[in-house]
Amino acid sequence: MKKHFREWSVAAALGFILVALAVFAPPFYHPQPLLSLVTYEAPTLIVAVGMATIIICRQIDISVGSLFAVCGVCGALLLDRGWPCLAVLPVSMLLGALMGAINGGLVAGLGLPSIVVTLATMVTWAEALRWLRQGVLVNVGHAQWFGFTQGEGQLTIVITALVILLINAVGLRHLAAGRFIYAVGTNAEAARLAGLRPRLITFLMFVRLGTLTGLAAFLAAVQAPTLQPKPDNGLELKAIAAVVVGGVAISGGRGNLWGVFCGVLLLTVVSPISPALVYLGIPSYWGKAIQGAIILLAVVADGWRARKQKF
Amino acid sequence: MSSPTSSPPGWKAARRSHEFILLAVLMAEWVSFYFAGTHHTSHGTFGFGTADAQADILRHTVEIGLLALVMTPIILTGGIDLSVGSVMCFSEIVFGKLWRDAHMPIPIAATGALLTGAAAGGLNALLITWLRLPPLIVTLGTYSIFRGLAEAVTRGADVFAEFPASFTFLGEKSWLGVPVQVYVFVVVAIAVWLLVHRTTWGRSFRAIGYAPEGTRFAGIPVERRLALAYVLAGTVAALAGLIYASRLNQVTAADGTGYELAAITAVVLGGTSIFGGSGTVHGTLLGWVAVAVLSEGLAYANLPRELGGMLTGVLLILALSASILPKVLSNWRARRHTGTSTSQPPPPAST
Amino acid sequence: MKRNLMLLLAAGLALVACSKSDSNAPSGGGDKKPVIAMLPKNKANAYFISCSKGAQDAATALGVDLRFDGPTKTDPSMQTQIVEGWINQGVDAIAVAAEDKASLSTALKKAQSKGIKVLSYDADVLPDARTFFVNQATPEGIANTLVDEAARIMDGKGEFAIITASLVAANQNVWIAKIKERLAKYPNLKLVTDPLPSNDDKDQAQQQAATIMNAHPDLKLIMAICTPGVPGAAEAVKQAGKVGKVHVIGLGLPNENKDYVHAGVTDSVVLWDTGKLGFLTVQVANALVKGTLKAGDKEFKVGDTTYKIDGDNILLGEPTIFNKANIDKYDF
Amino acid sequence: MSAVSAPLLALRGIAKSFAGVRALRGVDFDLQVGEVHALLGENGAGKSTLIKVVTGAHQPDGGSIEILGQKIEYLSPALTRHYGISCMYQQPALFPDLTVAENIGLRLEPSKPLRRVDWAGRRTRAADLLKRIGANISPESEVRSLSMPEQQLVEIACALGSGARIVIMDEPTASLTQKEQHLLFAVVRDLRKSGVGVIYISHRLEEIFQLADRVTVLRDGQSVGTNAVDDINENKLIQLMVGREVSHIYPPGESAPGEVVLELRGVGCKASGVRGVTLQVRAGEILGLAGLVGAGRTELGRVLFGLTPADSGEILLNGKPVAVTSPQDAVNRGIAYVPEDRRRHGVILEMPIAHNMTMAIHQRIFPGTWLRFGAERQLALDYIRDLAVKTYGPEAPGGSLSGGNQQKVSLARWLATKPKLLILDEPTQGVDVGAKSEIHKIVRRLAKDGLAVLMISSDLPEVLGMSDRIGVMRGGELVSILPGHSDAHTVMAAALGQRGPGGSA
Repeated sequence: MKKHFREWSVAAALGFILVALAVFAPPFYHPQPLLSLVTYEAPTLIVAVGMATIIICRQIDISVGSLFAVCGVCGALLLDRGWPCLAVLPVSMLLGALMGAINGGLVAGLGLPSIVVTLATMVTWAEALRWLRQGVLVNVGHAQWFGFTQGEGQLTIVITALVILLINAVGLRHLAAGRFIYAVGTNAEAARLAGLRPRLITFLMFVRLGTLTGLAAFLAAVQAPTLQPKPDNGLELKAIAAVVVGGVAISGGRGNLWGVFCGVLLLTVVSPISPALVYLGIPSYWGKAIQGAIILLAVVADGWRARKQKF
Repeated sequence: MSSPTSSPPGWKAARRSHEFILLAVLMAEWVSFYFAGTHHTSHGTFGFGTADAQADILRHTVEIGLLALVMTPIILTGGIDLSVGSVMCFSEIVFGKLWRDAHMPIPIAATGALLTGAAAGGLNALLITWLRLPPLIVTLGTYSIFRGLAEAVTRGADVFAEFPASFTFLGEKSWLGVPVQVYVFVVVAIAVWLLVHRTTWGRSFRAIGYAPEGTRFAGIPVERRLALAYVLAGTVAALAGLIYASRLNQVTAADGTGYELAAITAVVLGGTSIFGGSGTVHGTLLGWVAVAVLSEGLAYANLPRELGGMLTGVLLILALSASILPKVLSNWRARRHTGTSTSQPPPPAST
Repeated sequence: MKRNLMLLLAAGLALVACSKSDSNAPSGGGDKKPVIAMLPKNKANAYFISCSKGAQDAATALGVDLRFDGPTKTDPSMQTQIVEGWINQGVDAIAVAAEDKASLSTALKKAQSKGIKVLSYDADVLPDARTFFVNQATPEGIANTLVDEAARIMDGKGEFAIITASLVAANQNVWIAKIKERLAKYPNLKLVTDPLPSNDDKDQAQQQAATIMNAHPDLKLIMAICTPGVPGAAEAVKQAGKVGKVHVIGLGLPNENKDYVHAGVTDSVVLWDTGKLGFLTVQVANALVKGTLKAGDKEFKVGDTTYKIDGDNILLGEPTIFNKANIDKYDF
Repeated sequence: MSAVSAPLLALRGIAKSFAGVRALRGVDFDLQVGEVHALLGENGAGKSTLIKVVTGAHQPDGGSIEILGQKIEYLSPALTRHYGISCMYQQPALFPDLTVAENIGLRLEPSKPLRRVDWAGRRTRAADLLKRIGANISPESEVRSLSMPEQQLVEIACALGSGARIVIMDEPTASLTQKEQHLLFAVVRDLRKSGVGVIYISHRLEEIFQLADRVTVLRDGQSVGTNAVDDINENKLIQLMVGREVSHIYPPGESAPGEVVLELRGVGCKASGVRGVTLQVRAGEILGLAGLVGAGRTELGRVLFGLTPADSGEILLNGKPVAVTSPQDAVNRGIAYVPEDRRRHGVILEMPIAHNMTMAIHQRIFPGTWLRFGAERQLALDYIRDLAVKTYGPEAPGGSLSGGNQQKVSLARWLATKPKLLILDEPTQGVDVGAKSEIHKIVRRLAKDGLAVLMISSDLPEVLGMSDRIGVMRGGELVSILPGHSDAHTVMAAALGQRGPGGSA
């Protein structure tokens, strides 16, 4: 309990809001709008899972928003050509992996700072997408919800996201490979001396985030009959915020995916598009400010605890 | 053993040459756009090569330039400020509110905006120095909260517009053929340059960037120095906001979105190390102009504007790898060199 | 090494630009071919893509050089930036659809002072910043059609909400004013909230629609008065499982809404012929440049079609209502 | 048991250079089964580099490595584990955010990525190992929360649990207290008994005579001799290390102490564990502070410099009570502190020497905060000449200097403040012999000029040779003040808490 204090406090805040909603605004729990909300944010969860491990590995990737848009548009274009979903999915993931590999290559291979590398690739991919597509909507049409009904499609997406979370959370905790990531994040030199290969692991983390982003982009693309190419979707900061709120230390080596899960849920519940605010009588335009306050609160709480521990 | 009389290592020279190369890139951009984007007709000369076009390029990017200027000391200290775009926007909103809804005169409303910016910078500084938190996440938090507040205050929709001419001259008028805001920019640029390169404050920023603990051990008040950098950033962000509001004659809650990254791009392209310590203000200025000319010049040459962003990204990677490459190469060369030297018989070991 | 790399890059850049300049020399050469620049609110918006097709047809027919450029999202500052670029390039005419009239008008006045002909289409700017406004439909016409259609679907009573482009969009604001006037005729129709801005973004419109349905469970209709708003709202209704309970109408392109209309999510969309709007805009711009059209004229002839001029508004004609019965007949 | 003839490890002619500087110039070294082989040498002699070659952290430029007679073409940290080589580094190479059990697990388990982590197994193994070395550390605690000696114990546990045939220990006792040292020695003897070869690096000669079977001395990247411990004595070893017969001569002290500059009355600081220190330092006097690592000497220095302000007692400067709450305060009051960790705290390696030298006197040399490059350069040139800093000029970055010259820069920075009290924390740690004696002369000269000097040092001969009086600390307290001519035994006894003449424990 004490060990995972940080995760528990986020979970407690989430629980508190959910209970408050149950008492004061039971209509929040109407299944359909809730399912829609959760479906809409499921891709964010997948990206946050990848982002969490990147940050645990003491790197950062701010290009995921652009990667997401590029993968989504490419996937949608293929769907529009009539490719089956099962064929498009691997293409989207492969594309994401490739772009992740470029980030990873520059960071791990040349030893460049990840924040600047991903800033550069973010701009490059975003503008390339704008140039080539001019922001024109892509028709996904028949492939919406993979061609299932809406309910089935939404469930598929949510379950996929949860399965990804589960696999990664368990892997990160119970697989040696998962522990290697922590080792590299907390002390890369010690990891090298212990026989691990920090550069390779860092590289693979970027590839992994790219792959997950490709998957998330595909799951987002099939949610509507048309896809709007939006490279400046702010996904990178959304994912980083969820990860930070979820208790992952930006200095690497600390945190787990259950905290990240709570962080994503917490930010989802109070997001501007969530019905929760409306039911609680808060105008939706306060959503972003409340999210900001939660992020800042989490950050300050971390700082406060660290400060107290020092003395 | 390294002999004490060996010539100075190339680090300083290399940095100077980074700026030289950036200047060369800039000249290349400028010359190529001049030839590709200027045309002469019977009515006169039009396009990139006109003074108007040059003035407009400055007008359109002066806000990012201001943010890049004040981002430089922050990055020199090894920090970062993701909140400048949001702070810029929120200060504008405060300005609009004070002027339109509280019926305050423009100078007072503008002062209010500047104070808001300073306070926002102060909040960053407080959290960073007092709680010893990484600037990246502190400013990520303030980034969302100030943007969120801007949206909340305007209900995500309210717009302030139609400011009086006594205010819009700042963004729309020229004096001696140079846009008014450029004068403001030049003053800020000189001030920041002096601060960074000619005062003990600037010296301290570098020291903090290289070794925060070591700087504390030298008796330099690290917290106060950091606070100055962040408060300055907030204040100048508010100033940029005022210029932006004046240029477009409107204020919305979406203003300045993404400006923080544009500013960071200019600084890093200008040769400032993201880890802190080394970098110059004139480098930042060159980085800023190089990006500005690239993104606007393409339109004059009838090339897609998006190409500018792509080339900026590529340029950024090249600039970074260029500073790494010599190190990689020299290591490699050194290894080869000693590789040949070991072919001599090893000195006999005494037993 | 570093030096070589960067110089190489610079040289490459110069080469690209120079070679490009050769191929483009005739267009900027300043011969008799007039250059008409046309600014959409958002060049990615299907509405304006369809406009640009009509405009290109007119440009080809007239032998003028058309530059169609704009932001790829709602961005008034980018609009101003593009117009100022055109002024420096010395184009002959500028036609704009303004996101925000105040900020764009300043730039347009500068254009006028340099002898560039200025007109607006789709969304007007300040009257003294342009010669003519190519008006796709009278505000009354649009407002009355929409309100009457809403009243018909809602049986004359109930709650509804409006999704607009942005709160600064001039044409949308005029329409909203006219919609409110028309509501006097239907006292039982209740507009539950201020118009919700979507920033001409389908996803945001969808979010706004979802939110407003949550906030007002008795909502009967969503009226979207910007083209991305209609499919956005329809998708929100569909996902909320409220098809039939919440109706959707609005200003929308037939192609973007066919599926929703057939699925019964969207009842009807109202629009004019967007291609013709682009076509007429370029025609007017060309006539202004050539001097065949002047302020104060009462009508404007293109081929054998005559357009009425009301003050400084050139009128395109009446809007069409597209519904299940006729939507498949149109392709734009 | 394999044939005794083939040594466990044999290095032949190992060479290694960094950016053109030759750190190793053909070193021969061998290690037998069940042997403790000590490696000795001054700082920079190449010991750590040699170790990193053996652990695969550095690739040698030349020479060959044989393990049990088999030639090894390539080594990497991952491969050394396969060959049964395990290393305890000087700075514990641990993962601070992870638990002790996980740290030990990551070091000892196979590096196959796709296997399940046996958490329970990790815990029991960690608990076993820690118990075997007699360390009282919970396997569940995070390494971050451990003290330095405790972290070193975790390293020892790793070495013990590795089942390695070759165990390397790089200054394992540097941060250990007496009690933990005994634990370590027991482990080393255990290992030797079970046939493991131990390469043991230490500066402390007495340890070598206690533990080692043979000793190899490195000098300037070369091996200058391997001897059985029984065949050699301390003097001979020192001679090998330094290359000549030395009896380090300390500059004579002239006892004419002036007024009391600093007086402490029961000064304490809870945060850093300093308790009730009372002492006086006079102008012109060098007060040496001796004690074991962790006795609270550096902490006392930091209290006086305002880094961790005192929360009890009284500090008097020139007879007036003062509160020193920040380093700025200290500088303004004429207190200077030359810190222990030169590379992190003393000199900013990337900055020019001139900038480093003026860092503490910004207010004085740059009135109105404007930089005056001329004055700065002049000041730097003056100090470069005065202190005989070997460099090509004031614009050379601090990192381009040798350790001793860096220390002089650090000293110059503080002399420039014209302090009344100079606190030196390990002034000659990691400094070569020549520079060391120069620094000693400078310090003596400063004292002669009327400066009050408080010198913290773990180098006992230095404390004895330099000090006018010697303060001994233990457990955060000042336990005794001895006269300058005390002998080593008395000081050590006081530091260890044994009752000795003059000791008041």
